[in-house]
Amino acid sequence: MLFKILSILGIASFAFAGELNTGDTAWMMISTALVLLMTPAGLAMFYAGMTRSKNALNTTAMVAGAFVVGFSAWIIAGYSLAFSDGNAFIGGLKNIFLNGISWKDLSGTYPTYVFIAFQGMFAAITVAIASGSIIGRMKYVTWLIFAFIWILVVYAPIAHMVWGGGFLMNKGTLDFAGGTVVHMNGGLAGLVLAILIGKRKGYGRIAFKPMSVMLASLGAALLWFGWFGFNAGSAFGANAIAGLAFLTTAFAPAIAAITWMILEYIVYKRITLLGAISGIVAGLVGITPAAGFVNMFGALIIGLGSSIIAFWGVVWLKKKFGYDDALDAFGVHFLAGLYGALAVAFLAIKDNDLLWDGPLKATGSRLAQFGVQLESVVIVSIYTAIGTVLVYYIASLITGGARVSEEEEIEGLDEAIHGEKSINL
Amino acid sequence: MLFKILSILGIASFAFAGELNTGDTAWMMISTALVLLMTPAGLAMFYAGMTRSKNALNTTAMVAGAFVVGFSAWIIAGYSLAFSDGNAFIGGLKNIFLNGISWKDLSGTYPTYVFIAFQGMFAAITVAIASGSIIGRMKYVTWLIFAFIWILVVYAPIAHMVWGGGFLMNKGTLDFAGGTVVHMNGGLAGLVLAILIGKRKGYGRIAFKPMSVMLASLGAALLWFGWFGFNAGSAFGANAIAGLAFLTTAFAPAIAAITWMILEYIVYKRITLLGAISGIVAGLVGITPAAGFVNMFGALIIGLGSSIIAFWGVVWLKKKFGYDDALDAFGVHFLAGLYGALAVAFLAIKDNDLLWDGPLKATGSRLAQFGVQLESVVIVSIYTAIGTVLVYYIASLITGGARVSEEEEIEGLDEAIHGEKSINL
Amino acid sequence: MLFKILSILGIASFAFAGELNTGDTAWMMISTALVLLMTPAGLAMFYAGMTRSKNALNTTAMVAGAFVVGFSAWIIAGYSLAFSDGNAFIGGLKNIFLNGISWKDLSGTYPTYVFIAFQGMFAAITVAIASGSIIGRMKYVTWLIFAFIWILVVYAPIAHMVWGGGFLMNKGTLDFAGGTVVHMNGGLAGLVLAILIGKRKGYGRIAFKPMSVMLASLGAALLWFGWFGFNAGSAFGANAIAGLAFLTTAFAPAIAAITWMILEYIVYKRITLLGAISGIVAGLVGITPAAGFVNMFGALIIGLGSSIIAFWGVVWLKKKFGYDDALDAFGVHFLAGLYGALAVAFLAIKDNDLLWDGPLKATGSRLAQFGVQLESVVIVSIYTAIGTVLVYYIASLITGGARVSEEEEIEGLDEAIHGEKSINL
Amino acid sequence: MKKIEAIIKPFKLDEVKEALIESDITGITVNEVKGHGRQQGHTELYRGAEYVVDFLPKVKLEIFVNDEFVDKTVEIILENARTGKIGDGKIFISHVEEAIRIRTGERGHDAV
Amino acid sequence: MKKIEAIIKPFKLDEVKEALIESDITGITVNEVKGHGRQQGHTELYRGAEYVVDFLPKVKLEIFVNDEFVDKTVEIILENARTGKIGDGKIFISHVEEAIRIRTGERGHDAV
Amino acid sequence: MKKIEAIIKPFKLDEVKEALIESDITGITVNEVKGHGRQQGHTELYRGAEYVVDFLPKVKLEIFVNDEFVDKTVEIILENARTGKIGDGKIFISHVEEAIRIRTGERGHDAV
Ligand SMILES: Nc1ncnc2c1ncn2[C@@H]1O[C@H](COP(=O)(O)OP(=O)(O)O)[C@@H](O)[C@H]1O
Ligand SMILES: Nc1ncnc2c1ncn2[C@@H]1O[C@H](COP(=O)(O)OP(=O)(O)O)[C@@H](O)[C@H]1O
Ligand SMILES: Nc1ncnc2c1ncn2[C@@H]1O[C@H](COP(=O)(O)OP(=O)(O)O)[C@@H](O)[C@H]1O
Repeated sequence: MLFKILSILGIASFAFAGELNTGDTAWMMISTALVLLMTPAGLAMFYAGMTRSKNALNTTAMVAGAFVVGFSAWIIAGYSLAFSDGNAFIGGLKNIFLNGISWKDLSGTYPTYVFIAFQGMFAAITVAIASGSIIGRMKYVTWLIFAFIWILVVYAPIAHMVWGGGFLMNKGTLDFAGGTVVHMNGGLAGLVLAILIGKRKGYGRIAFKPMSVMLASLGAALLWFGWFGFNAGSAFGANAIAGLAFLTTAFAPAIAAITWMILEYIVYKRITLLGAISGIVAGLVGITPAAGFVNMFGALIIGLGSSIIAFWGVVWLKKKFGYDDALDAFGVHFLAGLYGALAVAFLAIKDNDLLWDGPLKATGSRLAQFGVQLESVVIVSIYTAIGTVLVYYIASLITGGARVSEEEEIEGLDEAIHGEKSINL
Repeated sequence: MLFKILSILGIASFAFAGELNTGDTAWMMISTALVLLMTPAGLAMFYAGMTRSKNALNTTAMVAGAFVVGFSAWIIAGYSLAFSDGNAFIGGLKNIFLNGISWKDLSGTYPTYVFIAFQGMFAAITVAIASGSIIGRMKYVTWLIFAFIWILVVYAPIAHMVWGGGFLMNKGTLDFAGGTVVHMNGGLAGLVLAILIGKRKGYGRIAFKPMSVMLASLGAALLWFGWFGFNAGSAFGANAIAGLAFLTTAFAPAIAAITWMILEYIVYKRITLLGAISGIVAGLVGITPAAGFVNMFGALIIGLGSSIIAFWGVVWLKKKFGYDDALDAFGVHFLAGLYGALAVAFLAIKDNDLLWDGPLKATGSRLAQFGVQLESVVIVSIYTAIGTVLVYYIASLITGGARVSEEEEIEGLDEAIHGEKSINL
Repeated sequence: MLFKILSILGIASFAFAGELNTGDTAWMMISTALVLLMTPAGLAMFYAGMTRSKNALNTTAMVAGAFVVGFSAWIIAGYSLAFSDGNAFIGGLKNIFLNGISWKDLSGTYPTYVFIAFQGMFAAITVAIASGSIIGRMKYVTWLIFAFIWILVVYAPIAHMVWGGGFLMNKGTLDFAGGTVVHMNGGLAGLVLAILIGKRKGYGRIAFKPMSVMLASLGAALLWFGWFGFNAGSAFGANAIAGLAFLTTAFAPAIAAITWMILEYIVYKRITLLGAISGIVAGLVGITPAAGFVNMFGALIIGLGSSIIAFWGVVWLKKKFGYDDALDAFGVHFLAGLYGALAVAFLAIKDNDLLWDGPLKATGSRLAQFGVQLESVVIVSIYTAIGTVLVYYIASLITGGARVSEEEEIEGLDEAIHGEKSINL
Repeated sequence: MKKIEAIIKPFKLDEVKEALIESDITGITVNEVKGHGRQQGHTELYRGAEYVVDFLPKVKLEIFVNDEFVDKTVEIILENARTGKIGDGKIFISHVEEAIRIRTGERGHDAV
Repeated sequence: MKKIEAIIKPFKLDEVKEALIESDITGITVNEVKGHGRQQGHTELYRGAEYVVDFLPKVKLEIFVNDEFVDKTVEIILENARTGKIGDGKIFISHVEEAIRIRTGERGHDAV
Repeated sequence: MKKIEAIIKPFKLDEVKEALIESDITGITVNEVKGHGRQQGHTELYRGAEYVVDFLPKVKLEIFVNDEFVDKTVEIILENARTGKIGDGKIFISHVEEAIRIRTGERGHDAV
């Protein structure tokens, strides 16, 4: 990705390699802070609000715990495994604990330390996303251990392959801000975990009332806010590409929200707030791989499609196959991420100042680009699935099983595991 | 406004027209993100917290829905109607769907796309503000349709007149960040709607207990945070004028909060949290048209006066005339916005590096400036009022009436309309 | 501090003194906004969530009230007393009400007005932190008056001594972003107040159930987000030092959270969400004085140690001495702040581009630096303690006692004092 | 001495309360409950899962009165809680043996 | 006419409810309560202070039935609320003198 | 067998509970209710509208005891719930016909 960044910067900003640009630095720092906000505030409230009140605090703790563990794993070894020199699949160990990197080093026009922090936020949110599929039934310590190992064994190699100089990067995959690396990866890991750990007791029979869709909507709003750092920050500078990514990140989710509301109105004659915010998040996920590549028309199609596919995933697919993807990490993040990652081949503007090296830029062939996109989503999916199974069993082994007891599940994880309640009136 | 921007930038920053400045771009992107945060997070929680719990989720949905619909309308046609070449009243259609605008285009020293997004956030929050007057009794679909049309028919022309090259702009109105365009406009639309749709059942007789003033205060804090983007972002660059607007946006609301607390203490012998945050919001509204024009003394007077007039509007005026301005969109946004828009004529520093072209700059006459300010608030008010009535009847017609049934109102809109609850314990 | 800033900037950015740099300006404005967010949103929710539900709204009001009063006091006279020319202990009066400072003035490479706002946010949060020790029993008006006077009598002189050209600054104390000035100061003021005002009725006997640890965790997340402005903003520019401070502010709290969870697991066989977020906040406090001085190893040790000492303070020390430090302002802010302020002497990287003038930079002696650090924490503590007692009695005198009546305390301050409830279902 | 338990629709509480107080029946204890009866609950949606809410929010009044007040109390409730639609609720009356006012220790008739 | 009060574990509510409705006992009022009995509460932590939660969440059902339904109702509750562990709760039965349906004014047997 | 219903001030709950348990009266069910009586509610403000909160938060204890325990129970409540100020609440006693322990099926005296 570093190469890409440089080439992008060369075009879109006025910075010279090797010199710190204060505007870019300011933008990358605030972007990184925004991405932090997405996890312990945005995702935590979004997820907790959709959980039954007896498990809402545990859900928050799963997300927050995944974040601190995931970010620590990133600094300790994840960054090195993802971004230091290595082979086609994985990076090396030379930057373990950021060894050999100085605070004065630059990544393009801003400090490497900021790049490391920015990427660490991506790693941490990815594993946190996966927690959405398995809330209400997993041991907390198993989850924390899982998160730590998963960052090193699953996330870091994938980040290396797609962004860190690995073979998918060299094939020319277009993934602006992490449709594959973050959303498909996290969403699929969620599904795998949900299948491995089994359904919640009473699933499909009892009404699982969300603690507070209003809280979830606050979470969604914070996610949206943070996503500007996520997507426009992925331009790695305060430049015109960032501006494009910014605008599509505002427009696509708005369209996606409207789409979901219309679908609900058609199917159920009723518009819900949960529907509106599900649409927003689906739109955000869908635009992620495409944010800096498409124009308003592309953003419109991405917004529309992301909502439709996620709606279908949540309403139909999940019912059909009967897995308990509790908060729809798979249904929303994987499916909309997949859609966005594939659609970008057809929707990317043919503008060589925007396009990354790859088939579309080289030959103008959208089909060839689609082939590369397809390859990368397939490879990422296979690797994620296998890796997640492996890490699950390791974490499970260490902690004597991954699932809480039936009593604990019935009492609710908040009180049974943490001895706390989401609200005491 | 583009002309103004350029002249401001020429003085206060070191950018050359036609060149992207990374610092300005970073500031405008984060400002835009901050203004986004104000609506689905800040305003939504501020409003929902003040609503009875049976309607709190619906309130959130009204705000969030207005936002996604409003922003979409902005991209589709609103921007073009406001900012593309047109006549004295309204812009043209040439930039429909951002047609003809490239991601490389600059607006001064930062991407035009960011300018479009920034302005779109203003449009969306304006209609969302209006929702505060009519919560608890409006059909959701009517509201969404209203929001869409209103952006095109009411907001865009007003934005064009005051900021987009229309006749009020050419007269030299001082409106730094939207006292007239946003707050008076939204607040008055709210009042008009409240009168058209009628009072809530039981209004004035039953105690309407706010679901959670604490939540409202979180919303107010998020609003304040976002308002730095709103006001200091309206300097259109990271320059000294932004710095001035920033500081006044911190100081005036602090003074306004203290003022409201003192008023409460005098009148009721009791200080409430709702009072404190009402003061904060009143101060924020009041300083909006003046943020980049006044010094600390001006900010103090604006803070004091905004609170006094809004307190009077909420406590006395509303009772006197008996309209049901549920969350005081009119009482706070219109009145404090009006006060700020008029007071700026007397409080603006006589410093030609700050002042926009107009009577005060040209002749030094505060009275002449006051005349222009008065003219613009009157014209905006008249246009808003007429336009809002019109759009209300159109939306109402399309959806077979604007008001929910009595049963739905009594049950509460959360469950009756959305089938959801704000909190399930 | 102004001297320090200039020397730092000279090294780490490319700005020329006397010229506004847009990137630095953008960064300082957003940093200031972030620090604002920390108080009425972050700290308010963090504190309110840990309070019993009958006092949660009052807690929010204490924090928000302290903020508006504190910031106003800062503009009125605090800034002048802290940063205008004065003697070794306190500044002068020449900048009362910002008299003599123009919006065009620069502080290094960004507007002085932004510097004033940034510092004002620090002042306001400091007094708000202290409120955590005494919630549930103090008269609201007494608190507001206390906050106003305390900013002028206690905070401003300390800020002058350490940052504003006073004698501790000249000795070469290393305090990157306010370990002494903010956290020890606020935390100790809290303890003093808690002792003076006495324990809550039923303390130690009745279970004081936190209203919502989930809300507290949202508050902690907002605090973390804002803290990037607090710490990386204290580099006073978008430069490489800011990048370093940014990364340590992400890493140390993550480690601290894990540490607290492990301690809980060892001691109680149970991990709580409150523990995780207590760790995050302890880590944030601990890294504050050291953020721009240490590398990853230093951040690790600070994270570990901050959690251990705060855990000890909260679990053991408080029980041992029996004071009612309700929300552990002392246990977390003072102790972790103290630890960080002392540890920095041993952990600061020996890199003269980072170090401020002082023994370590001059002679390389960590022990000599430790001596200076020790001296400054002792002097700050003594001054805070004496000043706080004084201001407490003044405020108490004005309002006829500082403590609410027993009935009010039992009923809960939300309803008894404010006539409001944190939640109406 | 009787205990009157009335399960009514929540939004009728204010009217009933005011009517009772006007007739000097001022001792009332109110309980928020959920009720199941003939009235059908509405459906709720949750991410595509539709379910019927079969417990509806109701308010239960408990009023302890001396025997001579029973009829009046019942009448007032009947008048003010009725909407005529299913779900209006019910009143149950049962016998109470003793009443004691905690503040004074008074017992029986005077304590109610 | 009797009033049956059953205090049960919250997570058993759904089963009990469904079983009752299947047997045409459809008039049910539900109350969220806290109970103290032989069952030990769990401990909670709060910043180092450990305390025992001695009131546990319970659900109280109130079912008014005509005499002939008492046995069936009790039986259904017994069957469906039992886990066999301490804290399962209790059923109490008492006499009720009168029932009135607010909507129609019906009294007695028909009103229940 | 009797049912004792005591409506008390919420902040007295802990004292009453502890005193009851010490005297081996351990079966208690607690209900959060709102009460109206002679005690005046405080006023609340809402954006300039002032209104009196006329329902005050109260706690209702329900204790089922065998006849021999009635006096002791009442006494303990009287002692521990009293503040001497208006609003202390009341105790009501009524007859209960049967008690059944769900876990074991025990009935009558032993089940209470
Ligand atoms: N037999 C009963 N026992 C307990 N509660 C009852 C009984 N019958 C009705 N209720 C309560 O009364 C409420 C209203 O009853 P419902 O049958 O819906 O309407 P209606 O009384 O108009 O026929 C129910 O929701 C329930 O709370
Ligand atoms: N005598 C009683 N009076 C009131 N409530 C009781 C009584 N005995 C039990 N309860 C209620 O029943 C619940 C379960 O009782 P408990 O003694 O814990 O278990 P079990 O009924 O299995 O012996 C208690 O939490 C309480 O709410
Ligand atoms: N007759 C009654 N029926 C039902 N509840 C009552 C009755 N009288 C009093 N209460 C309850 O007792 C509470 C206290 O009563 P109140 O009249 O305020 O004080 P006191 O009992 O000291 O005279 C009330 O709030 C209400 O909940």
